[in-house]
Amino acid sequence: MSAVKLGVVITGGPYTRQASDTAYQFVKAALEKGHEIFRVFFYNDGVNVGTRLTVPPQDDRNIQKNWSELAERHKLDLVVCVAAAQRRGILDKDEAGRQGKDGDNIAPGFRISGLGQMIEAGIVADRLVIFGD
Amino acid sequence: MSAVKLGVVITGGPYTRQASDTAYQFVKAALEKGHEIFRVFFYNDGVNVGTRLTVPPQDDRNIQKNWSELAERHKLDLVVCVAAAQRRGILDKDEAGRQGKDGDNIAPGFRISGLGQMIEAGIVADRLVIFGD
Amino acid sequence: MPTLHMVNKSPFEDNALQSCLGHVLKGDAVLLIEDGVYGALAGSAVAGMLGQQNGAVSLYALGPDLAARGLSEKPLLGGVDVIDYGGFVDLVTTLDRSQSWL
Amino acid sequence: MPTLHMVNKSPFEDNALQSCLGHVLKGDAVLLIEDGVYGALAGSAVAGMLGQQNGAVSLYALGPDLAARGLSEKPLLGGVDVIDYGGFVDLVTTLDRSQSWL
Amino acid sequence: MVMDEGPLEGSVTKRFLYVNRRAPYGTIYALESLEVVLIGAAFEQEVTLAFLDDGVFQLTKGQDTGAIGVKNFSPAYRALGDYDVTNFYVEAESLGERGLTLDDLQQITYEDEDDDWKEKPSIRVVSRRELAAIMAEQDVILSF
Amino acid sequence: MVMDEGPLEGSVTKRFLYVNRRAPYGTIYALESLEVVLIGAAFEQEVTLAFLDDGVFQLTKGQDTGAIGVKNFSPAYRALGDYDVTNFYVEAESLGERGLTLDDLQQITYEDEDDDWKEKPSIRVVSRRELAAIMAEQDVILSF
Repeated sequence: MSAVKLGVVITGGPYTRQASDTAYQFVKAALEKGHEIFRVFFYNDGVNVGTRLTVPPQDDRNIQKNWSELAERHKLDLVVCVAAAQRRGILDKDEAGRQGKDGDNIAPGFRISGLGQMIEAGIVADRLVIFGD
Repeated sequence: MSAVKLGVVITGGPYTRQASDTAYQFVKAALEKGHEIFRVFFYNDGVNVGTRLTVPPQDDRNIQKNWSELAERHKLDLVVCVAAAQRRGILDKDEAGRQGKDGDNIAPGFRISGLGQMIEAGIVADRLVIFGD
Repeated sequence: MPTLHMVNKSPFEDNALQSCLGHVLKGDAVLLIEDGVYGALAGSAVAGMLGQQNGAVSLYALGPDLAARGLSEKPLLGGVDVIDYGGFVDLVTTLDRSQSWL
Repeated sequence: MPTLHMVNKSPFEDNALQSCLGHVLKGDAVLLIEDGVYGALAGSAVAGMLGQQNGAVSLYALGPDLAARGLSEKPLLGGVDVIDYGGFVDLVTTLDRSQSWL
Repeated sequence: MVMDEGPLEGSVTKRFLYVNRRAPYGTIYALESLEVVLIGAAFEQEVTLAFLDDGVFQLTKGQDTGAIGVKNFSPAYRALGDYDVTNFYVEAESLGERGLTLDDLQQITYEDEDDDWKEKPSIRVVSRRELAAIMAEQDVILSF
Repeated sequence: MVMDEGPLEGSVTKRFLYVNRRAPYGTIYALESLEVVLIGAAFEQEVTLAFLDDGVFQLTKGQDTGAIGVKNFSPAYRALGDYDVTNFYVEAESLGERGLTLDDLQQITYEDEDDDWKEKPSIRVVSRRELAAIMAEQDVILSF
């Protein structure tokens, strides 16, 4: 089968919903099969995957770290929706400055951008898959 | 009717679920009727009410600020569960230090403590009410 | 020793109301809040569920949630009392315990 | 132009599977993932829903989710194929679109 | 705000369907779906909105959120016509199961530039079977 | 960790019921309910666990979460006896509707100190009507 360009959207909160775990296993399997991951877009509570302040129990998975490392290894584009992130308190240094907040919490390998990035994934990718709540 | 001591538990995430809004209206009404709010305990995604980094749209309510101000006005005890908060990236300065994190995000008027505080509310309060997902 | 049962999910989507009604006892109260208020609509496919309680339990729906959803003018099931947050507080404080069917 | 329908909710709690099955077309595929895999159990009160699809749609359940829930040894509905994440990827890439019934 | 919301240069046109199955206010999904529709409208794709199951409750008229302290976003649906989002398919069976009729919904209209700017209704009530066929014609299906 | 988890001095004893209606892994509620039970056990209250609706799936035997990459917390239910949490009520109708029997569940036991430390089953299957009566006897009902 020829390589397919995939867009992935995650709308379920980490730990609270299985969505980000299922998406992670799906993306790993897709990469192993030689498909291209055009972008992973985090929306709704999915944006909470992108905070570096989580401290999960030591005997459980670290969802943020898993994504950050997978992104590093495969040059994945992990995009956190700015509107959903503002509502939920996920900020990068630039956003924190603009909003007058005294700190940021975005995790390595994630970038904050607009909803247009999800629409673009829908247009450019051959298939878009949503993992949600 | 005589004053009743109430414990309130919030388990739904702010904005994502109506739980924290309903609990807010409920607590305001209870205070107006002269009842005592022994404690408001934030568990599951409810802990996300306690981050000061949210930037909700200007034409919408600010759930964190509403709770912080109500707590200030009525000396409410707002407790965020430490275990649920660690999983979701909600930290105070002490926790951040202990966990080697480079920042914290707890909002004014909230404190982080253990699940025992919810059990205690169940024991001490006359009634315990849960607002959830 | 009546219980206040709170249901906050739409009965068209979720089984919480159905499960709640399977566990209520005579004299209990059922309060519909948030998306749970859709269960109070007359003439819906789930209206029978609450309708068959037949006065054995008291039925309430939170008015602010009905209004938010544009249902203030819609006919509700017979026997459903519409209350505000103050009435909600009264139910919690006067009944013996509250149980949230999440 | 078949569609891959994904259902991740338990059919005992949520109407997603039922709504999905009301909108599938002949030739489509339905994939049960996460808590959706409970819908694949044989002998349950909702088994009839999927059973009556009668071969018009292809039925799949994600094996890792069945195993996590202790259902690997339980009998499944006839016609349900158990697949892994690789098989999931194959369904997404070979069918024309995917629709998540959240 | 990040300023990259504009349409792509020379992009293909795809059919985007937004599937709305959830009630407003109890959860945020109805609002955050609407926010995607508003941003997505700038991309000049073929956009269709489907309202089924509890999603039909998103369109009820007379929503008044003052007492719950949550923003009322229902007026925004009426503004979508200005963004060329004019295809609202509402499932008849979903209305009926909830004891609703078209009269319970907001009037949502658009001005048809191909027909002398006549005002036309954006909402069309379709059967479950018709909606299933509409779903099968899409390139991208977004549901939250 | 914050060190305030100990029992209260001279406190009253109340009947605490944990209502488990959700399946494990798809959402976190089963796990975070169990975490409350574990902490709550230190407070020496009368503790009862109810499993109904999809909550009965929390107790299935043979759970293996390796391939989904999520922690398997099902062994912790078997440890609850050591914390004097020994009253597990499982609703018969909920099992039946899901095509399950008691044989599909883990064996969970405790040693009865009032009966020469005999090993006894913690799980009791009760009818819906019986469970409703148990619910009505509680002081505090926790459900997540």
